[in-house]
Amino acid sequence: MNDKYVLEMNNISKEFPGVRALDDVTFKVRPGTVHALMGENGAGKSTLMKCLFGLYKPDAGEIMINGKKVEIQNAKEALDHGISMIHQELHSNLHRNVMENIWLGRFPLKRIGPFTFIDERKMYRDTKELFDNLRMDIDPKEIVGRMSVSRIQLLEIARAVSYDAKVIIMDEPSSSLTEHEVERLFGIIRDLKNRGVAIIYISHKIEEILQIADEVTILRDGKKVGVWPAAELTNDLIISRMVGRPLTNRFPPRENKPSTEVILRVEGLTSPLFKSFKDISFELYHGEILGIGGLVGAQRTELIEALFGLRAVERGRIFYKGKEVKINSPLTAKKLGMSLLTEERRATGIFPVLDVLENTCIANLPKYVKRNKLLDDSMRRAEAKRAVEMLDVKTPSLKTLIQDLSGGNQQKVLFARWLLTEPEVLLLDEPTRGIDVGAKYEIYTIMADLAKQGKSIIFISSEMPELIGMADRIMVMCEGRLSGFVSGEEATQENIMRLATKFMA
Amino acid sequence: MRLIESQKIKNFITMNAIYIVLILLIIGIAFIDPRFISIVCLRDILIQSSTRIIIALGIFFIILTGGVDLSAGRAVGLAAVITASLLQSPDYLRRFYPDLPQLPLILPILIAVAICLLAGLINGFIVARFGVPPFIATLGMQVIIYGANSIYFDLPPNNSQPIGGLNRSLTELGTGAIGEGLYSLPYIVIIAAVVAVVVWIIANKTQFGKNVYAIGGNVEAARVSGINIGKNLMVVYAMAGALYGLAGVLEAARTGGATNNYGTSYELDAIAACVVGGVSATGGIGKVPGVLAGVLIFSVINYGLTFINVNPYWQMIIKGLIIVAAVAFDIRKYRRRK
Amino acid sequence: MRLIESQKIKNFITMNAIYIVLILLIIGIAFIDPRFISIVCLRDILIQSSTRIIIALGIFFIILTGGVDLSAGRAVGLAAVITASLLQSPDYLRRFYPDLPQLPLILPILIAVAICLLAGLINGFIVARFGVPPFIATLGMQVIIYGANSIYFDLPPNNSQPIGGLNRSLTELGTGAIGEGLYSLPYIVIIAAVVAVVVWIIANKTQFGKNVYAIGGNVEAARVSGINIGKNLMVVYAMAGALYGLAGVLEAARTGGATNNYGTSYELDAIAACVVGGVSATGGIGKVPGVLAGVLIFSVINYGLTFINVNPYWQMIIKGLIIVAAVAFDIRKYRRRK
Amino acid sequence: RQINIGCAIYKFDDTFMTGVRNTILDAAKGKARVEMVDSQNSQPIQNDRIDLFITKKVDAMAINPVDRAAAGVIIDKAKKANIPVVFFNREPFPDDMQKWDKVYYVGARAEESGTISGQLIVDYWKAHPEADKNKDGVLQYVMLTGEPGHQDAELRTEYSIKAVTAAGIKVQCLAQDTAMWNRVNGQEKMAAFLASHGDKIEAVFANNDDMALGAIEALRAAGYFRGGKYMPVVGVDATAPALEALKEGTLLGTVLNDAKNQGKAVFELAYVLAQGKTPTKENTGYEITDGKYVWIPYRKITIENWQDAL
Ligand SMILES: Nc1ncnc2c1ncn2[C@@H]1O[C@H](COP(=O)(O)OP(=O)(O)OP(=O)(O)O)[C@@H](O)[C@H]1O
Ligand SMILES: Nc1ncnc2c1ncn2[C@@H]1O[C@H](COP(=O)(O)OP(=O)(O)OP(=O)(O)O)[C@@H](O)[C@H]1O
Ligand SMILES: [Mg+2]
Ligand SMILES: [Mg+2]
Repeated sequence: MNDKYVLEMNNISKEFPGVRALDDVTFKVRPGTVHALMGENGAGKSTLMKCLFGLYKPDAGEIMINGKKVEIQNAKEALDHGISMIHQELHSNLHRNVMENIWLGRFPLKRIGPFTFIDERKMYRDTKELFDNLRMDIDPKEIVGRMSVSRIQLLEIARAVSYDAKVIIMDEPSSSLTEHEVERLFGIIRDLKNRGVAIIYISHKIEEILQIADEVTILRDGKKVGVWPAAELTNDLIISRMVGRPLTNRFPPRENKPSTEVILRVEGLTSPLFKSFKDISFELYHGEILGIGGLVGAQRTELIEALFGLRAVERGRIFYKGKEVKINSPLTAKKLGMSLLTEERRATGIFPVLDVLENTCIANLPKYVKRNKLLDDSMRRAEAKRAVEMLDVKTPSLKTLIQDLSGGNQQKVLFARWLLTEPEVLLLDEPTRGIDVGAKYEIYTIMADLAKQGKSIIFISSEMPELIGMADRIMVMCEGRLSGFVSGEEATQENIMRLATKFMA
Repeated sequence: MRLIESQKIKNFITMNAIYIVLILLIIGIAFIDPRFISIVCLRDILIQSSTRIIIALGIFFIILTGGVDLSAGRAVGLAAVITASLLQSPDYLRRFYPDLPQLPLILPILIAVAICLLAGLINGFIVARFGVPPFIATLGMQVIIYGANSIYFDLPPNNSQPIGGLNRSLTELGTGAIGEGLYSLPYIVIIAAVVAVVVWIIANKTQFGKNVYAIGGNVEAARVSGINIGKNLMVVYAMAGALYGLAGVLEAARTGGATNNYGTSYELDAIAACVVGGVSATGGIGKVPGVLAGVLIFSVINYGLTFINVNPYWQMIIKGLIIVAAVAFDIRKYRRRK
Repeated sequence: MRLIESQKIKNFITMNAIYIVLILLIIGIAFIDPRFISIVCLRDILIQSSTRIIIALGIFFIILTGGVDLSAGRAVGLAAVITASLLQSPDYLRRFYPDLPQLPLILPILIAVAICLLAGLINGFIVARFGVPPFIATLGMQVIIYGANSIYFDLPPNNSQPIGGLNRSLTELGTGAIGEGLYSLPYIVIIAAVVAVVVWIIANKTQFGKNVYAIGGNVEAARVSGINIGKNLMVVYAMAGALYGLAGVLEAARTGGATNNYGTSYELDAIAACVVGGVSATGGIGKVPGVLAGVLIFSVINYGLTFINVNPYWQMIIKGLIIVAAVAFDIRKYRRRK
Repeated sequence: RQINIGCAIYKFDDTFMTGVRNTILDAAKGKARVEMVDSQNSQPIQNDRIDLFITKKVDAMAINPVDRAAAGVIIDKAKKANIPVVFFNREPFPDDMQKWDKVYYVGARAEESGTISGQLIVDYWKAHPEADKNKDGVLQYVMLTGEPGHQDAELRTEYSIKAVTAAGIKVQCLAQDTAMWNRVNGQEKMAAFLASHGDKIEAVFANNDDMALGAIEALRAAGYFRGGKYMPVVGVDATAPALEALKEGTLLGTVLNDAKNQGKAVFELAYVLAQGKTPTKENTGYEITDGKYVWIPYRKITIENWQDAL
């Protein structure tokens, strides 16, 4: 292994009001390697990377690139120093097309007389070439807002790669990718490695880390725990070093007994959109955890958003507790006793400028209205506190704005929001995205508990182990159609995958 | 220890910048003319702020939802003209309705407020139902109200004459006070204070208030949370309309007259007061005390600069500079800590 | 087959709603008075749209960045007064500068444009550097410019008298045309057309233009892509300022005079035209042809309703209704296909 | 043949202009068609309206300019299209008036309204020695002006004071500020003046009645017009509420601009011109001065003659 470092971050500290996000962290990366950065939600991974990328200014510490000390004031300087970054929160302009997003800040130009214009043709060619090299099938002229989240994620990967950087930071690049696409990402990473590029890889998926990383640095509560060659690490070792205690099981024992009583029945549900779900029929039982698997673009999100009244339905019937219902707004769905944790945390989940308290209570306000029509503040605060503590959200206080929490902790707040409403049926769209192992276990425990109490859960996941580990039954979709059910016991990666590609050409 | 103290002070200043600006302004003017620190001036400023506070608090909710209301000023004008036309003394020569019997004070007020509430409701409906940007929906309402008000105002026998000779009961509401002399408390100030308290309670202590903040914070997330966006928006605009109506009634009461040009561009002042008071134009952020401070800053500037006899043109320049500086000073608290 | 066709037509209508509204409006007015369909009327409408197009295109970029500019109208007024004061005929009796020699046409124009550009640059600097919301920064600039302009306008010997007696070279620019008679092409229309083409090129074919869309679409994304937000914002506001300056020069040229009240509230018209033309007030979305259509819709309404002799008050009401309806019709293309 | 007259008002809902336009419409009944348009207090918009009149080939135009300096371009346009013009209420500069022979003016001399309101104060000052509260022989006054740069505002401000000094009275301006023509601002500015200058103020000038009435409200709130405490306030326009105030003794005086005669004269001139004839005293009923001007004088209105203004 090369013992020269392309990047050294020495003794970095960074404080935010109420939190010491980084405390004397040293982090060194060798060229041509994949260096994983791990830690629980809020451990400081993104903060460290933002310090490197010039988005935050560290309170103390120095950054060296190729042995030379540098000051990085903003993203442009980071890019100029050969550092590019895939951000944890998607950073695309949804109104513009793919190629404009990729080449933003460095468009290919041509001169006509004294003026410089954008060379659209070269831009198109370059984009095509980039995607061809990465074996991605994206139209350079497609408007980003019309693409699914996972395709946007692919686009961001392509953009980060296109900088020809020496160091590429990937902050949870795989959180919205299916396994198939993760494989493709790893192929790209190996190519980059061979070209001598250093990759900083952040993920909560330990399998991925063991598969791709050369070295692993682990952070806990803003402090560095240590750095190890990946070969010396195991799943359990990583977990115990991250969490500070051993964690024996990935999934909690499930004691729920799905009854034979149907709570939700869907018959022939079809979207009015041409390329969306068609003829979906299934039943959900009391106390059941139903997983929905499939590849990206399988229209799973659209289906459950339609169930929750967020999207129009052209045909089909929904029966809730045996009665036919029309769900045309989330309000109706909520009144029936349903909850939906959406896929896109930033777009449809958090209220960035409101604090943790408001974010936690917002869906449950009717419960706090006193006789005099005013809100019962002390009850509100007490319940929010309880929920936040139960999920172990790392936040300085309930008054902290949610936008100042780490990504994973934001997700936990959203989970807390829906738990407060005490739903009968929980719809969860990628509920553990961006959540660390410890917290994942807690969320699984909550799911298992709720199911045990007789609540029913539908959850979409692109992580097959999670589907297999948590679901009583798995419904698999392919290109908007239902391709089959697998029971939890019989589920394997293979038979899910087979169903997930059933209708593909 | 010392360091922490100075940090705390700095923090305090950042978080309360707008109130500090207000105090500095008052001190600055008092420095030039010490007589400014007096009950009379304080009372004048409060009186002049009263209707503005009511309007600003109406628009406050709309801005919280991420919207804007350009029809506010014209609604004020409409309410003033309606109230005035229905509440003239019977012995006044040029009455709007020569044969109208004497109405009880409350009736014309209710009519004026109800009409403005309806206009607001329509704004809200158009924004919520058709997705028309609030700027356009309320701009349309602005010209429609002004047109309608002008037609009404131009009706014979009035023919666009300023409406005067208002009933004593109404002018008493606008100019009277509880108590006498220096320490008397004008009704109009009391009304504004009551409105402020009620709005504060609605914003902070009710489900509706929380919903409004949520809609402004992230409308999609609010929808998913089961908030009825349309209904809430309609209530917000309607409530704002009612407040403009009330403000219009008070403008007529306070000046003892009305024309169709009452209220012209009050919406700009109100929006500016909100933004100066820390309400974010993109929605979701803002507090009632901030709005009050915003209105007071404008009133103090307007009154104070006239008080110390600054040339009107220079007043404008100074006013512009103060406002920009105040906001630049205040905004630091929202800047993302790097 | 049939179905797809009808779907296509529907789609075409949705995507081009604003142009369809424009055409329907023209047809509607022509229905009432067929003489409306004539070269003369078309020319009148184009002339009346010219300065508005220039102002709207200036504000267009600012709205694209998610901002707003309330100082536009006052900047127009300032430019008009400056140009007029520097370009009076030597034999005119009440000259602003009695002893000023005859200046070449281009010099005062450049001075006026440069001053407005500077004002815009300051707006941009305050927005970019201090993070002051554009609403407040430009509101401050609005009153400051108006104050300064009023002081200038009030200088002896002018003493706030309307400035008249402009040089023929200037009025010729505002009222002259290439060619004679029916098919002549007014200079002012040519200038507006050139500005529109240049702005279109800047918006669609240059790096700066794409950066502007990027900043409005997602400012964080733009920042992490290494775009210098501050610099771009400053250029946007400065460019807008320059365009207001040009518009002000043309307003003076067209009317042959100027006062400090020229341009009052033009910014509202310009913003409204942009929004009607499909520019999103939250930034990132909008096209130059849309802005042109937006301005033309307003001009056609104003001219057309006067042409068919509608009472001015009713004009307001009709105008309000048309604008709201047009936008409600147009906005459907952005509604989330559910 | 139907005669068409295009008439552009500077601001449609202006109180005084409403009176004028109503008289014009009344006078036109059965004789000609008058297209009445609004210039929205903006000269560029007025120019647009005039282009429209020319496009529609009206027979004559009656224009109430927004800025009198802009009359030059309007006359050029009219001359080119050979459409006679009657300007009214705001007088174009004489050099512009000379540009063409089919240009007329109907109106009052704007300066005169200022002069008369000054005289109202002069009369009061001379009749009431106690008006000089501090007995220094100097008139301490405050002035509420209209929109900055507005022609009438500037002239009224200037000539009202000129009239006082012309009568040999020394003056001192304690404060002057714009109240934008409206009653609300008049009241608020006056409140600030009172707080700042209190009893030093000996007279209040306002560029129009609305502001004067606002000032009166502020004065009333400060205890004036009760128990012998008085302040002379003058305005311009003679609006209905102003007459009411005259009657109750709070407003000292105002100035009447004669809307009826102005409107009638405007129509008669335009009507004669539209028929291709030259206006004379015989065919219009009004004296024509210098071949171009019809002067309708302002009138002083006080408690004695307020009925005349009804
Ligand atoms: N702008 C900010 N203001 C205040 N606190 C912040 C800010 N950004 C991050 N923090 C805090 O710093 C800590 C570290 O956050 P960071 O985003 O680096 O976590 P992370 O390791 O990336 O977690 P995750 O896996 O959930 O993304 C958290 O406690 C967070 O609340
Ligand atoms: N026409 C569209 N307009 C806007 N957004 C869309 C459209 N189609 C899909 N999306 C967005 O893309 C996301 C993914 O859509 P899709 O249904 O194709 O995949 P999925 O299988 O549900 O994805 P995932 O497995 O990530 O949940 C959805 O969140 C949806 O909001
Ligand atoms: Mg993170
Ligand atoms: Mg004296």
